[in-house]
Amino acid sequence: METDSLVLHLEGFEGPLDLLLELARTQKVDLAKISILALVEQFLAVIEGARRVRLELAADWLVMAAWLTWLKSRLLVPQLGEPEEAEVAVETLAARLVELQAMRQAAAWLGRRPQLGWDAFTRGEPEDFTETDRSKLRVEMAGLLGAYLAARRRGGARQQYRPRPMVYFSVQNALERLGRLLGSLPDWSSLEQYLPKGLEDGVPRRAAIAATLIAGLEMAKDGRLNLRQEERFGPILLGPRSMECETRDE
Amino acid sequence: MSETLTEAMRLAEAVIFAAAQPVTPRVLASLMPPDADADEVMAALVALYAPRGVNLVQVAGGWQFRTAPDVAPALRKVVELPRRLPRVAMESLAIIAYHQPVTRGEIEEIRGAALSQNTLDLLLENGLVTPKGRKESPGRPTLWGTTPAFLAQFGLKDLRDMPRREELLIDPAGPVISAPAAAEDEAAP
Amino acid sequence: MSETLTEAMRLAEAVIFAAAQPVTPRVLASLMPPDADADEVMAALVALYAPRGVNLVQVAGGWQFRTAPDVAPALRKVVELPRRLPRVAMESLAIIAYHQPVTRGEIEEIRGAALSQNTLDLLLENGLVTPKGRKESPGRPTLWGTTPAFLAQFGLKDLRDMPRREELLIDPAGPVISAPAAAEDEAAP
Repeated sequence: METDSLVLHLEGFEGPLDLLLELARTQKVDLAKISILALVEQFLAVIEGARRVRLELAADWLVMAAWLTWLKSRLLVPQLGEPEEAEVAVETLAARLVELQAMRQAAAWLGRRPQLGWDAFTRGEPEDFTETDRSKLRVEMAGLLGAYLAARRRGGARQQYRPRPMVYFSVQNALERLGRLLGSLPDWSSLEQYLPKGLEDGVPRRAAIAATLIAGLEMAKDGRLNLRQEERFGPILLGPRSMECETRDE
Repeated sequence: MSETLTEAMRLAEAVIFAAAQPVTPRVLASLMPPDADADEVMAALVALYAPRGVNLVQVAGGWQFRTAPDVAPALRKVVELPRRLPRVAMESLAIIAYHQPVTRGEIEEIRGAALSQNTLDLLLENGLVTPKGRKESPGRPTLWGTTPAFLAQFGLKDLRDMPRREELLIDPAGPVISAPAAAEDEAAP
Repeated sequence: MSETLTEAMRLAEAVIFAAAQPVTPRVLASLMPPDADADEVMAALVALYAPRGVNLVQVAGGWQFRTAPDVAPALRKVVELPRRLPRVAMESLAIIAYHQPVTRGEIEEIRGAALSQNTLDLLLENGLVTPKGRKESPGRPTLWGTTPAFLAQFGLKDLRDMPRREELLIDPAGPVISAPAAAEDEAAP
């Protein structure tokens, strides 16, 4: 029964120093004047009692017990080692107990202070008069120029690898388009009427005319349509195959 | 003023001050001494705070302290947090500045990437670009140019204050120089 | 009372009422009319609010309105209360306050027990402590110190409001502890 309560007692402490301080306080004297030897003996007695019921005592308790055992031996038989060694150890232990005691008092002093949220309350619903104005822009010339260069580099780099892939109307496109439109337009319509809508002037348009002409020639070779040109540089006309006219190209 | 009234006023002002929400008459009543007249207490408090920098007001079914309306403007602090333009917008703006008047398709071609409506809207909202007529080509696409606000934003007197393109694009290693001459001609300002 | 003083008082009380944190003298000075005497204004406000349920106090390097101590018991019934700090946390907090900047290892040595993550988390969550750089020693452990919120929590004007260590050693309940002279030098804050 006694050992059980001893264990529980030990677990109530925040480590060995806590227990030492409690033991020191029970001596009811000035911490500087307490008998360290008596303190050590009390501590070791408690640890011994605890170990009897529970061997797996936490390491820091055992380290403290070992150190105190050493200290006790030096105090009892000073000639075992340097006498100053034990004196320094006693002073260190006393100083640590004093410091812990002081911090205990500080915690208690803080605990006695009126605390926010318990003894005093601040405004529950503060008002914020800060307005954020995000309407303005932060831009600089350097940024604009940097952006321009970046855009040109990227655009230029792209052009190197894929030179206008979709711009030109290919022969393949023209074959498909002619095949689809043939018959839907009046006989002998001009080649230009078979061009797709929305072509840009210049190279794209000329490319489309060339592609459609090549496609027309290809289809005429297969006998699927006839081509006709009345005069040099005149309009090229396309007609269905049934017409008697012979293909004439320039 | 009776002692009961004074004490009831102190309690009421403290709880209204500390509460995170408007304090309902029910909560107030539960705190006050049984012999206190809640209406009298609140009327006295309202009168007490009326000339002060903080007033006691009734809102949303409860009581609350609010900063006096005439003091509030003095407390107002405006923090300017200017926005930066996203990179895409900045690039598009630079292209419009250098190549204006320019169509959306041309911007896309120069950047080598699509130009989203959002980006164009952002530039329009900030008054940096404006339509400058339509190009006489299939589809008659809108031509874009910069505005006086653009000049003001970048601290320019006029567009000629911008570094010339030739000064910028001198990087011999860069692919910009090797861009097709046709495209360069077409887009020249 | 002059009109300037009255207006300065209204402004000061409004801004202190509105703020979530103690208002520093610098902020107050920036808001007041140029011919107002800040000390006079604050003294007048302190006197004005002294008998009220809400008092004006100096805390954590600034001014703050707080409910009067005697109304707290009544308010606790209706205002949401925070969790009280457990003893371990209070002790660790006291050690940090007196020994700052201090490493976790040093806190553990003084307490003679490990400092659990829970305890440190609790102090951090409540904004009472904050890292204050690292100690230039092996492992470069984080140094801890207290925050302005710590001062506000315990109603302290600054850290010097805390008792000196010698005063702490007079324990009304326990034995009279006078530290050995050598130890005193070593552990003095």
